[in-house]
Amino acid sequence: MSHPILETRDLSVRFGGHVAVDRISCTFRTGELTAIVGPNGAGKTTYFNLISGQIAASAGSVVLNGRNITRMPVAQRTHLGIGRAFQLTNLFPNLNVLENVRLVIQSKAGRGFNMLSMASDHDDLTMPAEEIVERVRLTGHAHQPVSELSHGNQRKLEVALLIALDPLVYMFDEPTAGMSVDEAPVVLDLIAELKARKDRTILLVEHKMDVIRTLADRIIVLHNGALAADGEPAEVMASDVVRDAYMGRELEDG
Amino acid sequence: MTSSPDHLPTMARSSLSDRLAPYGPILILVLLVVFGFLAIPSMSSWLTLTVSGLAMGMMIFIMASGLTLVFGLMDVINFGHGAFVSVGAFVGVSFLLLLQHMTGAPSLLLNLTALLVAIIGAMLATGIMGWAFERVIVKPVYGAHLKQILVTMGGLIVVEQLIIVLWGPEEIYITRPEALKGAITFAGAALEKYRLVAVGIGLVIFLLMRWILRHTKIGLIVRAGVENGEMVEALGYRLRLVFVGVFMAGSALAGLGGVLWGLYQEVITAHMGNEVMILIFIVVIIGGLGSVEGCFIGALLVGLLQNYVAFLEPKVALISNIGLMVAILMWRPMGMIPVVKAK
Amino acid sequence: MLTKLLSGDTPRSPVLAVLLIGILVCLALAPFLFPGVRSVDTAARICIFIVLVASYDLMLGYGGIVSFAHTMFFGIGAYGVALACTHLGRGFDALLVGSVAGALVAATLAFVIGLFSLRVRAIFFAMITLAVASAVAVLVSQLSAITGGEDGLNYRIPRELTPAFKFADGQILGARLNGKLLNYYLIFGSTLLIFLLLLRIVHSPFGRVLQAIRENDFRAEAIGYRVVYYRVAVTCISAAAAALAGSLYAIWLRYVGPDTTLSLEIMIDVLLMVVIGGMGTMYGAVIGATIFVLAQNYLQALMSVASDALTGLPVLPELISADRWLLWLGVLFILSVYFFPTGIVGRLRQRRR
Amino acid sequence: DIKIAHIYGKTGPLEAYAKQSHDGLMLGLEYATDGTMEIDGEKIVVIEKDTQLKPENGKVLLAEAYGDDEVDLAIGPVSSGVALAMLPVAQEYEKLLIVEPAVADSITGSNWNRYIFRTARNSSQDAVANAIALAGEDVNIATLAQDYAFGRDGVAAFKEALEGTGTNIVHEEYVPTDTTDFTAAAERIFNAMKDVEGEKKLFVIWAGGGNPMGKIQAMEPSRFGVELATGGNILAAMASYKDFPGMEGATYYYYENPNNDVNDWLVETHQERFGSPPDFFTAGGMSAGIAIVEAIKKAGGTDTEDLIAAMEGMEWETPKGTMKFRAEDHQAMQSMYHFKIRVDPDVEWAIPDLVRELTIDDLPIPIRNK
Amino acid sequence: MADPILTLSGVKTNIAQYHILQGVDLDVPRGQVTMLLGRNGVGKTTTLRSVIGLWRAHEGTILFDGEDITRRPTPAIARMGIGFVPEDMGIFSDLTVEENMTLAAVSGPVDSARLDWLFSVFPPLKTFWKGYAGTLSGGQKQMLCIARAMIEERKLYLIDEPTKGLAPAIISTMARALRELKAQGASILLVEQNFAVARALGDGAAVMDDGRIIWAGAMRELATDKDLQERLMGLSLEAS
Ligand SMILES: Nc1ncnc2c1ncn2[C@@H]1O[C@H](COP(=O)(O)OP(=O)(O)OP(=O)(O)O)[C@@H](O)[C@H]1O
Ligand SMILES: Nc1ncnc2c1ncn2[C@@H]1O[C@H](COP(=O)(O)OP(=O)(O)OP(=O)(O)O)[C@@H](O)[C@H]1O
Ligand SMILES: [Mg+2]
Ligand SMILES: [Mg+2]
Repeated sequence: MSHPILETRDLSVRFGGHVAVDRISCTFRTGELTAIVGPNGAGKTTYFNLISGQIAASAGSVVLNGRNITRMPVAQRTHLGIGRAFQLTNLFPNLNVLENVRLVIQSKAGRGFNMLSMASDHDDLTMPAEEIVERVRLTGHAHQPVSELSHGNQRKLEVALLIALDPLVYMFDEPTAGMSVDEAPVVLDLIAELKARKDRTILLVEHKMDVIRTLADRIIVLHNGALAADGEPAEVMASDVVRDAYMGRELEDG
Repeated sequence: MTSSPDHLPTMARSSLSDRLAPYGPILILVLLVVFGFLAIPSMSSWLTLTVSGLAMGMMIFIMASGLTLVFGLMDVINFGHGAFVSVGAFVGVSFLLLLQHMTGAPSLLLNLTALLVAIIGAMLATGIMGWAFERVIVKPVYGAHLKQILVTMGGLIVVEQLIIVLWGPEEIYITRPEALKGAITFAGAALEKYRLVAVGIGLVIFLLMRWILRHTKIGLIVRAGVENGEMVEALGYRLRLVFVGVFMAGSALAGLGGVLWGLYQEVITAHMGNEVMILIFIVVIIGGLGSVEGCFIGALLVGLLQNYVAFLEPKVALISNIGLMVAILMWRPMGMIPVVKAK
Repeated sequence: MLTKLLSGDTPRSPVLAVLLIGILVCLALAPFLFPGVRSVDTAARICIFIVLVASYDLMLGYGGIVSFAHTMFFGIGAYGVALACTHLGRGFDALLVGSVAGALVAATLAFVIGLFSLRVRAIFFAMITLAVASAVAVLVSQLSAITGGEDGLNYRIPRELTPAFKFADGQILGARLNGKLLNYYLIFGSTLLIFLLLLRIVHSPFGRVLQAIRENDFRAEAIGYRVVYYRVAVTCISAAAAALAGSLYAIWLRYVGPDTTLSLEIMIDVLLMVVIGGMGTMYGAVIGATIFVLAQNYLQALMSVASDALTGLPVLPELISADRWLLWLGVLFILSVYFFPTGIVGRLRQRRR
Repeated sequence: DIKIAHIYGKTGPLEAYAKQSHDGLMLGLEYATDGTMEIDGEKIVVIEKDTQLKPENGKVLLAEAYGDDEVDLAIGPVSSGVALAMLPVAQEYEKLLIVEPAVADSITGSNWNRYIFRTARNSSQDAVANAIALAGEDVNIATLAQDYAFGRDGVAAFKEALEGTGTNIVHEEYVPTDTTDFTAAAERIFNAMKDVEGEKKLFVIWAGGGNPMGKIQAMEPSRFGVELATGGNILAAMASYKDFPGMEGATYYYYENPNNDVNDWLVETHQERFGSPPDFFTAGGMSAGIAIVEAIKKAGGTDTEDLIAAMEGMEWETPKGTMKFRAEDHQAMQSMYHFKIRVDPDVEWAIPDLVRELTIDDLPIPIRNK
Repeated sequence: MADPILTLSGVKTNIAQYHILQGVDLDVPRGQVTMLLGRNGVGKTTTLRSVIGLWRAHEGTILFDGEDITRRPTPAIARMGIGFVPEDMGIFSDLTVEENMTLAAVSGPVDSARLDWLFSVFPPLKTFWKGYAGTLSGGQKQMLCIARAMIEERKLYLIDEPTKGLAPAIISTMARALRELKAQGASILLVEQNFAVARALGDGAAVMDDGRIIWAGAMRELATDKDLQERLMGLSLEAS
């Protein structure tokens, strides 16, 4: 594992009196896949929001590549290399699948303010978009508006947008929730592929233990907004915090 | 026993400003009155201006309350609201003209009875009109703001023209019922009698609306229905019925406002409702869409500020309302008491 | 080549294509096809409103920004030309200076308003623009020494653009060959140019971003577009285009006044034109403006014919009397939104699928 | 045929005025031609055009009337803003425009051109007449007007007319045009007047709706000895004057005030046709109609230059007595009526009893088109 | 077995011009938990929505408790005793948790004993009782949505992917809650992607593909027969 790329220092946020993220200090390295677990409402999504900028921190800082980005707007963080897929699907519902992906690639290419050329002339944007749609197996739906996709397929597109953005730091928030058992592997394989590239940092919020077991290099546990554990998967999974606060009893057959 | 993990979120003490925040609007109102007191040299002028400002605010509130109800609960921007104000005024005034023997008599009781009849007539008429309006005009455009603006604008034009067809193009001049003319002088200040009646009616409406919204499910159903109508139906509520009902109530309130406003102006025209719309919108916006309390305080603020400013520096009165709106939106971008918080 | 000119946005419906070509031909040859003061004036107004409506559609239909200040920008352009003509004297330089200054002022003002208030929720932005627009109207009325107040300004434009200038004798197909004709073609040419430019903007990568922002601004930000910048940019462009439309109007009318360029009524007309034509389809502006301006000018005449035919019946003639034309315009308002929820263009294109 | 265009705001907020004006015009033509609607055997044809109160429409409709319909002259419009936009068109086509009933001074003032005549009164005539009606030694006047050019000009003309009459202007109050609550304005006025000695009057110049009179009266100005005063209005509006018995002012027309044959005919015919007495703007319309017929007769045709020559200095009979087009600015000089309000419960409106007819000679109206 | 509480026969549903359901036949037995399984996009959600009347079946009939509800309006269907948990959760984010729950109690005020039971299953609801539903975490929203459907006793619950996004601990308590519901006599039709949950809860199961039910039977049978799983869903579920 190489140098740290992303770091949060005493990062906190309050909503009214409620401290949703409580002084989290943590470092993430390039090539590493960190799974973030914790009970519902522990602050995982909020932690993500703080890193990617959707929410302003009450205290503490976020440092990317040695640069303090705590006060930067979302779009600028995106250009610096923070990419995010959302827990609740969040797409452009009346645009078609391909256009959704194309927009991401156009953003990356920095052509948003190009006003005098025709968008359809930019083949160099369209082709990679088609390729990514293919990779998440949505080619058949490429020209369908997103609002007509089933839930599972919308989840796949959500992931596709992040892949199209190809940031330095990938943040997945429960990417496979609501995906059927035979479709989920498509996404998991993509994540595994990314991990194999070794030049990207991946943060993954997931509730499915089997996924974590196979993918994670490291697990951090959030509880009540605070960092409760951090370490090797096996070690963390066995710890009391996780057992008590998170796993509960195993499901018994009825 | 269940095995749910105990999850107790960490709580921090909320600061003074956090705890004061909900009272902000009221504080502003109080501050404004105090400011008026300090800035206006003559005590009697201050009293006159304050009371009449509050009364003016109350009349604006009555006209605006229907809009904020429909706007906030149903998310319908009704540019045709002004038409209901006009219709209310015309129907109400027609009743009053019929009951001239009662309004002309110098008896407060007879006068108020006539006024009550006029109000009920106007509210019935505008309520029914609201039903038709909802059915024909608004129903197809729920959820589409822009189309609502246009369609209701079209409705406004049609209603105004129908008023002209029915009542003729001339302005109708009227005088207030005999016992409501003139003023009561108190400590050198003149408090118009009519305005005092308006204050009474306004307060009753305010309290009634508050009670209904807080203690019945109607408010919930409508607010939820706007966000996700399918789900409300799937819970078992006949949403359409509730929507129609709320729209009718909003319209009837506009009609009531119209009667009061018409009697205040002492002249009614088909366009009178539309002429107060900008003021009404300002009140609804600064109050926070859909908040009856906000609308109430906002209306009082507008009424007071207008009077103070017009007294102290008439030139500034040209833009005092707009200035107030911009200032409030800078302070709270969603209005003073936003109903819609989450996003 | 043609598709390139249209930025790839072909009508995609035979009926629409016929309509658009029809309108283009009629406008291009209006002075010869319909000679007559009123009809040429109507054609010129259609042109000017096409620009105005298209610029509004850019902001509304593509940017998803509801503004009530569009006529303010329109008015700024108009007053720009009027003031330049009043103070710089009669000449083409005055027209140019006035138009450019108007567009710049409009864009700057849009920039300031946008920067301050595009962060708030859409409906609030709409209300703020409404407030600013009415404040500007008050200002114009108050500064009557400069603006002429409620009475407006009459001024003189270059002689070459007025009926007094005859560049050739005689008539062609009933059209007098005078400066008015030149004036008309100045308007028509500018309209065509600005419209094609707007069409291009809409289909550029920039246009796509606007669409994305309209759909989901939150996500647009998250994939790296600074939403505020784009919104401000589109507001500025749209304001400048509206100001140009205003300048054209001022050149055509040789008069400006608050009712003519600043009133909320025009704002509503513009909204309606956008919606009748079809939001988010530039061609909607053409269709919407044409139909609406025609209705505004000729509905009354049509109704008086109908009403004369019905004399003797009860109530009906009263309802159809030419004086009640507004009533029917209102009904038209409602019906058009009812039956063309996606506008005429949307409807025509849909039928084809 | 003799073609005349009547271009006016038939629809919109001033619809009621428009109708009166048009009825008056038609009655005037009828009266002046003895019911034949012909002048020297030529039929008079009136074309109506609706400006919808929009200046730009006024412009193009007038151009259409001159250019396409080839009318001999045009009349209108109701609103001053529209009139001002139309003036240059008359000059461009070199044809006559008779302005009726728009009142702005600048129509026969700074924006005038030689093709413009006006039968309507101008604001100065209103202001001067009111000044004469209110003036007196030891009279103190406060004014209330709308805060825009029209209101300020009106007050300025009023003040000018009061100069040298010994009347004091104590206070000038201007409020936004759309004001509905007059409490603050009234307080300011009361504060300014309460310590003044002598007769105290508040003169109100107000155009459009939101009439402040009743609202100020409700605040009981009599506490400070202040009386309200204002000019005349249409009958419907005069209903609200019932709260002001004894109020004095000057009006442009009330059907019982003038005493002449034309007016008698008008009142009788109007009652017969419409079941109501003629109103404020009916008289003006009729004056314009008669003026046209007289001018064409005098000029012997409809040539514009002949008409101008005939009309400059022309005197003719109207429901308001003899009017005269002043040669310098083509403004019709005419009588105004000083009134005092009387309330009769059987009449729907308050009656402005005639105190004195202010004739052309009584009214020194400045010439402002130079 | 006794008559089923819900019977779909030959239900075909179109959305716009797409034929989504192509003839669904399905029985939901009384007092049992029936699992509806299948790949993404085969029409599971559409089936549930057709039952509650949010989308209309163009052909076929839907019988609930012996009555034909195919053409009834949604509120009427709901009031016959059906609780519905939609896939997108359908929480009212502008309402507080309390208001969401109050609204869901259609027939009167909230029963406090039942509420306490729900609090014990989903503790965060109690913590955030006065908070706006829109500010809840993803999993908390999911809890609210399920609790909302359970606030009153219903004869049949239609639940679309309830465990999506829930932490394992919550999943197991929720499973308990569903079992308790069943013990109270309710019937449940459950769409589920988490096979462990499906196996633990389901009495019966139906597998969909391409807008049709391609297999229906006892859950136990499906859970133990790997070949069957392979054939129906194209992979072995045991792996997960
Ligand atoms: N509004 C719509 N318009 C057109 N097609 C739609 C619409 N909604 C859903 N579909 C299509 O209907 C099919 C079935 O959708 P449905 O949501 O019922 O699937 P599902 O089985 O619930 O899938 P998932 O497990 O992903 O939720 C899908 O192919 C989807 O693309
Ligand atoms: N905007 C907000 N306002 C108030 N409270 C908030 C807001 N956003 C989040 N919270 C609260 O912060 C806590 C943490 O929420 P968060 O979404 O981060 O949880 P999570 O760990 O992602 O849970 P899950 O696994 O259920 O998605 C929750 O209790 C939630 O109610
Ligand atoms: Mg989360
Ligand atoms: Mg589904």
